[in-house]
Amino acid sequence: MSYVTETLSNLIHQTAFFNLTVGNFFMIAVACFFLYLAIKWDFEPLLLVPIAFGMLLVNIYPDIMMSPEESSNGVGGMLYYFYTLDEWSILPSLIFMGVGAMTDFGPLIANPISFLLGAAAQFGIFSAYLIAMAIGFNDKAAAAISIIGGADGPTSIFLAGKLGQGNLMGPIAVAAYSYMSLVPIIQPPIMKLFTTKKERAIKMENLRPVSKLERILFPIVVTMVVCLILPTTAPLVGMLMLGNLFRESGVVRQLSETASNALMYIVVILLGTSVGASTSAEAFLNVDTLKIVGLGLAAFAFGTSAGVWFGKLLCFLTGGKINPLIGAAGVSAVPMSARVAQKVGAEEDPTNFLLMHAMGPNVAGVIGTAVAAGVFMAIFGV
Amino acid sequence: MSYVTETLSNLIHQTAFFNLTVGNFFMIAVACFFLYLAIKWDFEPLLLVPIAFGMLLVNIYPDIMMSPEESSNGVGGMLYYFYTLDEWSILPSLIFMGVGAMTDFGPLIANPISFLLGAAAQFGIFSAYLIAMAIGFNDKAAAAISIIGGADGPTSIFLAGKLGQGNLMGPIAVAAYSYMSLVPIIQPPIMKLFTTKKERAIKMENLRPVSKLERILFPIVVTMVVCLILPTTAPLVGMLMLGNLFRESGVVRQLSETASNALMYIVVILLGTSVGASTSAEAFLNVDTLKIVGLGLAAFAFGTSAGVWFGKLLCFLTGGKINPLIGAAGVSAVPMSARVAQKVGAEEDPTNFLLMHAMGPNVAGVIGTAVAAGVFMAIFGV
Amino acid sequence: MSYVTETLSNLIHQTAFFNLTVGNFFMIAVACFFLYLAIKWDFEPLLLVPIAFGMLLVNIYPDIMMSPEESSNGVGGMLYYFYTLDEWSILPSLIFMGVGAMTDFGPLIANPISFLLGAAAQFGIFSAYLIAMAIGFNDKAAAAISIIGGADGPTSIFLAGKLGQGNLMGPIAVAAYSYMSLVPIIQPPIMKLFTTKKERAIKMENLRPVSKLERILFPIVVTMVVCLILPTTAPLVGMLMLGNLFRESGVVRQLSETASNALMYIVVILLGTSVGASTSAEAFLNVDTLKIVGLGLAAFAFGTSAGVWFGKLLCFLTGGKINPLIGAAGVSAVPMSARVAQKVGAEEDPTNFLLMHAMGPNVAGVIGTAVAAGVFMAIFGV
Amino acid sequence: MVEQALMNTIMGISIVFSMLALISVLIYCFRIIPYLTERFTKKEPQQQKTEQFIDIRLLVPEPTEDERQLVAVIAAAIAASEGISTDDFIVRSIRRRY
Amino acid sequence: MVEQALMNTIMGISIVFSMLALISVLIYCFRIIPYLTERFTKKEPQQQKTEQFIDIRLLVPEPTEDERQLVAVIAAAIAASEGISTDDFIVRSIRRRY
Amino acid sequence: MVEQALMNTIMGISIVFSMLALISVLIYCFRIIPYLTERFTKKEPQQQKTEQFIDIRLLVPEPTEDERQLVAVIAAAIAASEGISTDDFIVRSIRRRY
Ligand code: NA
Ligand code: NA
Ligand code: NA
Repeated sequence: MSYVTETLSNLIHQTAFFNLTVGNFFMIAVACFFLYLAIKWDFEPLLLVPIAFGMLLVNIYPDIMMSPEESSNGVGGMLYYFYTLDEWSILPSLIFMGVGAMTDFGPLIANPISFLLGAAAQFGIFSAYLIAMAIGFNDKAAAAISIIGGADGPTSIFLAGKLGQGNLMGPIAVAAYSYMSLVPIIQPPIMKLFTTKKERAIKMENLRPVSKLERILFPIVVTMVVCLILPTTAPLVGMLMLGNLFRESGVVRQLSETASNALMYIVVILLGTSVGASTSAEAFLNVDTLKIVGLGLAAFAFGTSAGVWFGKLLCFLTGGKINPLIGAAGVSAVPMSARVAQKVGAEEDPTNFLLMHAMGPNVAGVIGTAVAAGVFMAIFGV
Repeated sequence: MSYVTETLSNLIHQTAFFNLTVGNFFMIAVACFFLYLAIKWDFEPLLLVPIAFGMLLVNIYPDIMMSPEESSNGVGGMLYYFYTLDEWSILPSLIFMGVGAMTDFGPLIANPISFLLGAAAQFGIFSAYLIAMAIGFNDKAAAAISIIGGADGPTSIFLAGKLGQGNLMGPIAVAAYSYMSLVPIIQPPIMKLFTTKKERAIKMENLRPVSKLERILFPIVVTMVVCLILPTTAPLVGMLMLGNLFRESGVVRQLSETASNALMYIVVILLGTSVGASTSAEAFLNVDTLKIVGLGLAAFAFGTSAGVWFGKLLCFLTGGKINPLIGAAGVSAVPMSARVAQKVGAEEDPTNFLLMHAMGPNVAGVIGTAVAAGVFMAIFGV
Repeated sequence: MSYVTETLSNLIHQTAFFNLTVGNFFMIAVACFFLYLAIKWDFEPLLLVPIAFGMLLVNIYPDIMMSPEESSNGVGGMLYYFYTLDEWSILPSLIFMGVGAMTDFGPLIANPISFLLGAAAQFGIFSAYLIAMAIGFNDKAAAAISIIGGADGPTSIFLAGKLGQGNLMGPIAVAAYSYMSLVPIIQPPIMKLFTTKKERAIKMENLRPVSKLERILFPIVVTMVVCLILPTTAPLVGMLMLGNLFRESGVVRQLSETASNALMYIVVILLGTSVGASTSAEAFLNVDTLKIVGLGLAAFAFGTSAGVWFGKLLCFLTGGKINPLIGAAGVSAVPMSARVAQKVGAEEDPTNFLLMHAMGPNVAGVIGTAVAAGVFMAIFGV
Repeated sequence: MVEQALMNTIMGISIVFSMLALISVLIYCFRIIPYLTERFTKKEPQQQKTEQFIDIRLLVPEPTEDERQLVAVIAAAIAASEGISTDDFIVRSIRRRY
Repeated sequence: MVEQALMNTIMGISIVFSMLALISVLIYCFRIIPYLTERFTKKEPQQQKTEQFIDIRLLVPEPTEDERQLVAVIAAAIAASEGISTDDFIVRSIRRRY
Repeated sequence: MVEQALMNTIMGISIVFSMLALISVLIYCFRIIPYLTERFTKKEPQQQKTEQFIDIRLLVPEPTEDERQLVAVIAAAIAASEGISTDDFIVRSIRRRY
């Protein structure tokens, strides 16, 4: 009979109740809350559903992220293997390839001044970096955190991996994707605060048509310029542009289709669950996470402001031909912040269609954030 | 001229005829027989075609499963690398994600008493375990073999991997998938043996409609309950439920589509060929394989019987509202055994539609088998 | 202030301009030229676009191919990991599975004498091998190079990997895919040179219909015969035939669809970029590459000639029932060279439809080249 | 050994039953959800969604020739099925993916 | 060395020819299959399949709104192509995958 | 430390601006492309393509039953949308992939 007693005792002691901390249960609640946000309120569900589920699983069964070295039989946890692909920057780069295959850079090519608006919005990153340093983060951690302000999830994960900030990857990714879905709430008040009614009502000239050849040259030129000056961005920018070349070349429709569909969503599942699984209670529940959440918000706010102000400057320089609202789209979060610009503009004048003009800074912001990440890597000699 | 003689001699000696055993040729014949069953008679072709082809290849060219350590140049055989993903439980878990994305748990939510029928059918597993122990298998081997009775291929492969029974994985997988396709032949006589004409003719009440919110909560609740009590099932049950959440949340249609289509079939190809390749003659042709085949049949028969008898019990307790036939669907083999219940019922009364009622125990059986696997892991402290 | 000076100096020194050689810049130009050929002139764009982009990236940022051992933090370059899958022969084999799932072997089954034409065209491989040896390549290198004449990219990559000729993989792959797209230019003059107007105008009898059972048996029989005699071809020929079995069995449509679509194009992306990335300036810019380019052309020319001459022989033996032009299709490059045969034939007589007859030697050439690769592996005892 | 196996069996089947019974009870409680939902449902009917849809339409600069033909085909088929003219409605957007 | 290469070449091309000739002969024998098949074909014409089809239809609880529209479109197009009314037939199931 | 961070910030934002300004200028020069293209465009309009299309059609031995139906459906819909009879044109090939 003692066998039964002993076995039952073992059974009970292997349940999660005997192995989990209060923090784990709190994180399970957090995961459920994120699922609620993603499913009920459409908060970037493509990423937040897998991330929240990874969060759920790792806090119920921490061994799902165990490395082979820690394990008794030399086999790691399932999500550990997916996570390794994040650290090797394979998954973020492949997502960027899919993004490239889905992105129309036409509006940016038609109006290259948008690049400057995309650059201005990266100011949010650097101001967050400064604050992060001021409140005690070390150099690399501050850089990894501040990139949240770029509103590009894959870039955030890529940089955190490259700078060796794996322990911050969970909070950073969660903050990045959460704020990206909050763009329609965060941006409008800032945009209205810094612009006049008249500025918001400015109508912009139609964009010129962009030829196929220009569309094909664009990804090649951007790859060469960015990667020659900041070579470490080659996996990220290179894959983004390769995806776009698949799209625009018109001769490899199957690759374009695969990169932006089957391959991308497979990668989203692997990346989402594994990044979510990096938010175990001990890695997530500390004051740093709170700071990261605050810094992310600051980065978004500063980025939006800088975009708008630079838009105002361009408006002044061009004699009122640029609507400053499109500057806010420079934080990227494609295509959400472009839609926000459209919406805020249409509130003043429903016949004002800013969307296509805002797409320029919007996609420029993706390149801008990748460049900012490259600058950090270059400064830190990574 | 001696160079030519020597080279030709080498050439002849590297042919399979000089390196294969009689067993290999026998296995090649077995592989062809399984191809015949799969292609001509539709025996679970999605799995048995790749499995049989893996069987064919490994018995012609054993080095296709060679590990890097055994090889001269540090490069393993192609199927060895796929097999590693089985051992890491990545492939079975990803298949379960696809299964989850394809499964409608609505009938189970509408009639949760089906869970008990899904539990009863797992009796087949435990009786096979007992017999396996009695005829000389060790604890873990017996458990890995008995899970065949659960009629869930991925769970069988998952458990064999976790319990370190890689040498039995080939026979177990082949037996599991073969019997799954034999369900329409194995089950009906047993079902008819234990039920009266009157019982089989019982018509069940229509199922209540299930709201979207219930469908969304279901995977989350099941994940939490099962994984908190049996954490080691997290990769399997978690992925099954994540797939179902993709499906039911309605906000990540692309992930649901990818998980149940491109990703799942890629995984099926990798898992099928590599599991098939674990049936080299020396691993497969021994008396253990025969025992496993016998035990699998016993497990299916006992599971079906237990399901039917528990159905009869519920029928009695509910005053004849439950048709005992649906109990047989608890062995899962989704959706085959539910169709068998429908068919056997319709033989008594063609206007009796049991299919939807049988789907409840059917999908409950999937969860039940995963729980049984978790119990074994917990008992053996894996 | 010295911090700024120092950091800026570091920044400037990490740019590609300070790390790249003249060769790298030359290779960047070559990459752009290949992109031009692929996009503007439709030169095998599915492979050459990713290959050229990999070439571009590795010559801008060589660390993208760095192995984990060379790196400071134990993480290799992104494309290094993809390249490993080439070396393990996983990617070429999976592409062959997709090719099998897309290939109709019906014309070959209907007219098995085509096999001999497929064999004759492999003469190009062996003559290139002889020349390569004569101009100073070692045995294995000569074999790896000569296989270009088989006009099957995946086989070339597979053999180069198996023979340990990774340093030649870039030039070989680039030459193979370039010449494959040049088939419509290389072949016609040779075909016309060796045939008379009358021979080219020969009309062939209609092919007999091929039953489903024959189509199903074909991949199984070919796998068994080829792999029993040349076991090392099992990954390549086995996967080719598994893909074809998926297609012809008719019971696993999803696997056939996945193997020839999502999975194949994912693999094409990974293989293309990583093979392209094996063309760093130091690996590519040497006299060997020029020799390889020349040898590849020779191999194509000899293969075409041999095919045509063997066609003439068969024409004579059958009393004029075989049009010698279809012999040229034996170099494979499916389905390009079959179309060339059709076109050259139609030039003499527009009502002459050789395409279906040329498809026989065409797909036989794929098997023939795999056999030739297997013979090399057997001779060298790999 | 077999005795131990017997105990494992008894424990095993008991745990499986208890677990599934527990889940069964929890799921049974789901019945209350439709009632709760009904009581608390006086939300705005997803106005944000519609808005977003319009935006997406604007995002598409101009349909390619392929898409134009597809639109024509679909429009014709819808018209045929609804018994109305193709002038009565517009196919606004064909979304392949999100 | 070159002599050895020459021998390799001769052996190589000979083996390739022999192999493909061998397969060629085997495949040539396939010709007999249609005759054999014809002689032994008196099987029931896949009754099981039809049955399974009906079951699958039953499995689908209710088509979603999207699917209903798709059914209408397809039905209209089929009707148009066959010159019959949409009342003359039903689109029973749209199966995306197996 | 914070001073160094400040310098990093200034350098960082400057480099980002310079980089994007540089690309901006390069892309601005793309404007010249349409003019250059127009001047040099007197090429044959892709004759090779058409030819290839015909070949592909020949490659397909015979449409399966499924495809035949699909062709009928598509033909009917096109006919309806174009206001012409299905006899006026043929659906030559339905290509799923390249
Ligand atoms: Na950005
Ligand atoms: Na089961
Ligand atoms: Na070939």
